[in-house]
Amino acid sequence: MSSSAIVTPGQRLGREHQYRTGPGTYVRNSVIHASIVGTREIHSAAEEGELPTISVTRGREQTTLPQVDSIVTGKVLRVNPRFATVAIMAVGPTACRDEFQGIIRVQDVRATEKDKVKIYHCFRPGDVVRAQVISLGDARSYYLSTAQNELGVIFARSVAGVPMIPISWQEMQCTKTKTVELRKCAKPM
Amino acid sequence: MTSPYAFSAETFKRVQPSEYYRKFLEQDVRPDGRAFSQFRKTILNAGCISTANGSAVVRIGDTTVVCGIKAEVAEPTLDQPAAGYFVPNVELGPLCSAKFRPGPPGDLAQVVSERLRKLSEEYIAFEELCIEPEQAAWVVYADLVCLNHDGNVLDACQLALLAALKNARLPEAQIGEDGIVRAGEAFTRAITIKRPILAATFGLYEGRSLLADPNASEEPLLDSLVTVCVDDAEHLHAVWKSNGGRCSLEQLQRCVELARIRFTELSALLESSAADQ
Amino acid sequence: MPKEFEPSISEREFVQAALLEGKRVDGRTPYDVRAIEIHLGPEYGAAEVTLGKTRVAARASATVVRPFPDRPNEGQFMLNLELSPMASATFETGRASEEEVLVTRVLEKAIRQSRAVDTESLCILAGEKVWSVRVDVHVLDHHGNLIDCATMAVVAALLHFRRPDVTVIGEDVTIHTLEERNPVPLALHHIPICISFAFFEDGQPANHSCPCDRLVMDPSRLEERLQDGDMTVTVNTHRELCALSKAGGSPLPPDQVMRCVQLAATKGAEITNLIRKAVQDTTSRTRPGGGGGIGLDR
Amino acid sequence: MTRRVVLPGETVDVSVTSEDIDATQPVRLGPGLRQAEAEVCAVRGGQLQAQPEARRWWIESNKKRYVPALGEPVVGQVISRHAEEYKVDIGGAHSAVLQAMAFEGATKKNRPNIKVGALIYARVSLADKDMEPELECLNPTTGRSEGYGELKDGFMITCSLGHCRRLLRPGAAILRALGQHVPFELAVGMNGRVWLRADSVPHTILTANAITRSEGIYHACRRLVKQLLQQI
Amino acid sequence: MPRKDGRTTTQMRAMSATQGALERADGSVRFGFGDTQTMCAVNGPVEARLREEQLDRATVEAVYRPIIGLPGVRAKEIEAAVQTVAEASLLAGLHPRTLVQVTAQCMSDAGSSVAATLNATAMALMDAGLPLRAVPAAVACAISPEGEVLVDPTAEEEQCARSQHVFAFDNTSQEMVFCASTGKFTAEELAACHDLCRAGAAKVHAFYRVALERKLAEEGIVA
Amino acid sequence: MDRRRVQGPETSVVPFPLLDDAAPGVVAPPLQAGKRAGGRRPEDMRPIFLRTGLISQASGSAYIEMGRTKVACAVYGPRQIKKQQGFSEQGRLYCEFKFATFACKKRRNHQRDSQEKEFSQVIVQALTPSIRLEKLPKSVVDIYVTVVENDGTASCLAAAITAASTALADAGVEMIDLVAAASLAYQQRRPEGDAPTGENTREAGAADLVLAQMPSLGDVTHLLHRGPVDWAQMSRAVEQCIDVCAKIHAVMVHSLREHSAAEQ
Repeated sequence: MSSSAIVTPGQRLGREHQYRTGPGTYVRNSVIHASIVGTREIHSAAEEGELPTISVTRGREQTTLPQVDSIVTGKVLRVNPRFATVAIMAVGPTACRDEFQGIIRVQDVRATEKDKVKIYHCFRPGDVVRAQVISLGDARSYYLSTAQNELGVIFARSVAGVPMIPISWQEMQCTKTKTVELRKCAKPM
Repeated sequence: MTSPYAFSAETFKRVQPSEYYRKFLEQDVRPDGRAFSQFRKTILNAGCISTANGSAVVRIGDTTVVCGIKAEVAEPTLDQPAAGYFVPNVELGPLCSAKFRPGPPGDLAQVVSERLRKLSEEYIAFEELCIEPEQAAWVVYADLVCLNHDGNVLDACQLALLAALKNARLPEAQIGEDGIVRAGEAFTRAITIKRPILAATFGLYEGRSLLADPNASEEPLLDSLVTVCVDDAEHLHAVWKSNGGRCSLEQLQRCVELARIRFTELSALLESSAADQ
Repeated sequence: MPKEFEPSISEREFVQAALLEGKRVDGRTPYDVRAIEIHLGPEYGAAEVTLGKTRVAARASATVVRPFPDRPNEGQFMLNLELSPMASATFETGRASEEEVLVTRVLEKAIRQSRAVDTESLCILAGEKVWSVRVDVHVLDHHGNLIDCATMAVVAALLHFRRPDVTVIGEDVTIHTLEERNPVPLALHHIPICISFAFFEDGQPANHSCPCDRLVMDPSRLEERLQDGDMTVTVNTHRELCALSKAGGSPLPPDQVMRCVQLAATKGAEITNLIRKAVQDTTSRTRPGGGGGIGLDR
Repeated sequence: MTRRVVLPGETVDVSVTSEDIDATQPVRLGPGLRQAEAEVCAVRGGQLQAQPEARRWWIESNKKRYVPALGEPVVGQVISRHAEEYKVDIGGAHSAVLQAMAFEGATKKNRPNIKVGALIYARVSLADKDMEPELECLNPTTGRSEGYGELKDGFMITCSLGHCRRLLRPGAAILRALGQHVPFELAVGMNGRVWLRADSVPHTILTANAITRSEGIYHACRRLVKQLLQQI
Repeated sequence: MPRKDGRTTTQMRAMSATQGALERADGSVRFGFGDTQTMCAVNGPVEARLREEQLDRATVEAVYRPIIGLPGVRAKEIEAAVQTVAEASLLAGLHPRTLVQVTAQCMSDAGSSVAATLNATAMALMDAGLPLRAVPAAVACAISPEGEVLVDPTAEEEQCARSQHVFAFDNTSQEMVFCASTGKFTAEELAACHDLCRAGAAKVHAFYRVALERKLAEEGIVA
Repeated sequence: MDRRRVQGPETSVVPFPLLDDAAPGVVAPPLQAGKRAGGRRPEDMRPIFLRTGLISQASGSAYIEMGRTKVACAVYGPRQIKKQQGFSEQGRLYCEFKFATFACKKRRNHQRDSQEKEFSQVIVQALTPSIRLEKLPKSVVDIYVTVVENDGTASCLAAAITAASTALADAGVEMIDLVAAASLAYQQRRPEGDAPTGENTREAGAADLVLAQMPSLGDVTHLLHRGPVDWAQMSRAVEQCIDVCAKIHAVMVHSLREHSAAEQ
């Protein structure tokens, strides 16, 4: 990867009518510029007659912010009857350096019987959950939801401190003491 | 029983740090590939800041500390009229790590500063810092700014402090009849160091494995931290053991031996940096 | 840091009902002061006073310093009080709580600004060396009325304190160790004592009868949290009024204020004798105090 | 009945010593003892008590800070009020939640109207280290209030948890001594708070002081009550 | 060479402890070696501020106040020692998202004040009824200029000592949980101090038991 | 009495220079034949060393040396806003600029003084136009700058702006362009590039200029001019700064490419 192919922010990549702009680029008075440091990539358009899209991708993982609809992985910090507080540690595949705070409101835990959800039967502090961002939420936290089958608890320790394995969509079993605990589990991929 | 969900290595390290670390230690290796008793690569260069009387930059692995010495004059205290001052202070600001907040020094910075001050009582010749008993004495301010905190900041600070003191030069000063201290143009006077004292820090993981020079990701997982300070005559000058874990006398003595080996490495580095001035 | 909640309605109503009958919840009458215990020593200037369950320790110490340029032949006297989580879980280290600022201000006015300690006598060599006396106050247990308890502790510490004897020949000064020469007590102009009152409106603002019967001396923690106003009277041994602070709260007719001052004067004299007696019979037994007494160590 | 004083960290042998004890019965560890892998060790300093036949072991010691436990009666103070529930301070690390419906005969329309600052006597219905404690003012099995509910006027005192446990035991010495002289009502919470009410102010003060001062006294309760009677 | 106050080099001063001295604190102890007295108060588990709350354990906040002067950097190092002893003994996992406040106040310093502070901390944690896995005991020693190892040194012995050491030992495994040695000493002297302090710590543990029995008797638990 | 640091004496002073009658007071060497003290022509720029990624703990970092001026800068973020300032669609920049106590001839205080607070504001103002803040809702990007050695206060500010912009790029923050900054001190007759020694170059009548510019787009984001100067000199000085910015921009691009290539 010769360093010359790397572009820096502000560098001209082409004119507006030549490409469509992909991530890592922006347009300013009809000139396409790079907006991050990375390698310039040009993908030919799906059907022809369309312009190829130009984008800049970073070598190192791009510190992404949680956006609406992004799948995040986080650890449950606190649980109270109205919502569970989650520290978002990874957005999609990339782990983020600093934790963002998100909450899973009790009405967003599952899609069915929203009002009969007992949050203590779904999450416990220390569980690792996979959730989806449904809104930017308020100043302090993002609003998350686990209302799909592949969302929910993906790692939890039992009271005895041993990792548990899911045995149904709402039960997990401790491998040592065989006790069953209630969780809103994610369907194993 | 591996959990059915696959994590990327990076996410697994963030979500389950102790699990991630234990998996490495079970194979007697550390995440950054070092052996248990191996210290990180240490780089030292002295005298790189012209505005300071003496300075040094130390890098142990990624941990980077800059030490600057500035000397000023003040009246000695009444109960020690013939002694100068030595004022070491460590800045662990938000620049060097995400876990420090802006504002006055936090707990760790204050503990490191106090330990450096305590050690200095063993190697600084305070009486030589006195210009005129009861009237004027040198105040040697040693300020250490941490640029990158990747664990084990005390070893880096002590090495940077010693290198900066060796590199420091003060002007010749005398006090006139009018009581005003005047200093010569040339910076020629050195600060005498009775004996070089250097620190080596070790961590105990679950009471068993002894790990030298823990970095920032290892420090929170170790249940005891042992720091041993030795001098060139095989004497010990400080042994600190903190964090709640248990440590036997044998493990402590093992740390002392490793600290002695580490001392020879570092003092060689110290000599070479002072030589090429 | 747990917050301290308001007292419950039952407690508030019962305390007011009891006061109407001239009774207080801990069995005292409105003008009873809780039991006072004074422990002194082992070093000079170490005092610990308990007022009921409120417990305050004070420690006097002296160091030789250079005088302020504008007052070359006068020593220095400093007071320091900080509330730690030991006194009550609601206090935080770092930020000074409002109660700490209030108590410190009243203490400063009562002792330092009323010139209780004679700073001229602390001069060793004019312009060169003077004694700097400091009293550190530590609140160990907060059960109400910190001001009175802290003042008693400071006064007891000052009376009990002995500084080393000093001889000055021309320019050079020799400070004698406690074994060589008997240490010298501090010269105090007067002994200030604070007496605090709390008063309660009777809850029916309509018939606003004078709150004379709802006035208590030496309020407990519960009474302090329920009081509608408070007043601290500082008197001394010469039956002089050193300071009086009635900071806000419900208004008080002037004759009430004078009545409180009289009560405070008599009570103050009683407490001063108590402290003096405690100091007399402990100084005979106190050992010179291993170095800590005069705070000369670095 | 082994009666030795144990320090935290020391192991306790709970194995069966004599044959007539049925070894299959599960060992029940009370407060102060905890199972660490194979052996049982003490986590509090105090006196080891046991009923070997019931295989129940525990450590008798005193404490002041309350940690909520299921089913314990507590005296709480309402600190805030929301549509569906009250937030109640019970002296623990977290404030507890009392549902507005958790009263005897409470329906959507007629619910008790409790002001902020009121005292309530309630039973801990949920206690877990990971969750906020929850209270209810009725006995779950019978649905009756059985003394739970709002505590009107009277007075409240705080004392150590051990003292409250002794007051709750039937025939507590101080209560019997008091009963002969003063008619009073009592609601003892396991969280170190005792609500009491007597017919007159002096009697309430007498009861309050008698209970607080009887913390360590067992035999001289009657003498203590007599002393206090003279002081009225 | 006998010491000034007549003790042999391995003799400690008489220990004293009053438990439950403070009303408001959940646990409070005044511990003393001879004239050196330190008071320690423990509150907990209480509510923690959001910033310092940890999801799986109780946060320990240690505060140390010297008897004379404002608490400076020196006090912060003693606070770190108190924090170490608290973390060595507290089962913090049983009270997640709570705070345990440990406040130590030096009442009078006549030598080995840090050891007295650590013992007061351990006893105060026990007095507060918090779940503990051990009760550490701390003993100090100093090496005089002549090379003699003096256990539980007085203030003068500390001032002219060549080196000062404080060790704290666990009551179950007798292993070291805290050590702070400064000054000029050899590895052999360090080992000698370690063993001498461990013997002293056994005496302190025995004292804990006696003090606990006295407290239980006062509270009428021991029938 | 700062109780969170090891205490020295209340007051301490720098000893006066020994005024032996032989050598006159040390005066800045006059301008001989168009050369400056460092042997540089007025329009020359000091050698620049710029390296990114030296601070592993930070999201992005840059270390810059312009002659003897040495500045380290670390960027943390984008991360959650700690202080409750309400919901904001736009991201925020926060900067803390600090001289190390040993960085200047006269020892500086540990606490930040008004000049350092002013410089923090200048850095935020100079960089904000170049950052696409709308891409960072509800987040803040923290920039921490520490001057290790100060060889000309104006040059420190310029170096800090340049380093901060490079560090932001290294952190992967979306921006419309880098920001290069140059500083310049006026001698009585002709403007000289890159203000030389002496941290307070503002002796009587001397003036200096710091200009921050987005080189690719050509827009000037920040211009700080102090001291009285006539208009003609001013416009010439601005052009000179623009040229210097172009050169600095080249160095920035080179180091960003170097580091990100090495990163692969």
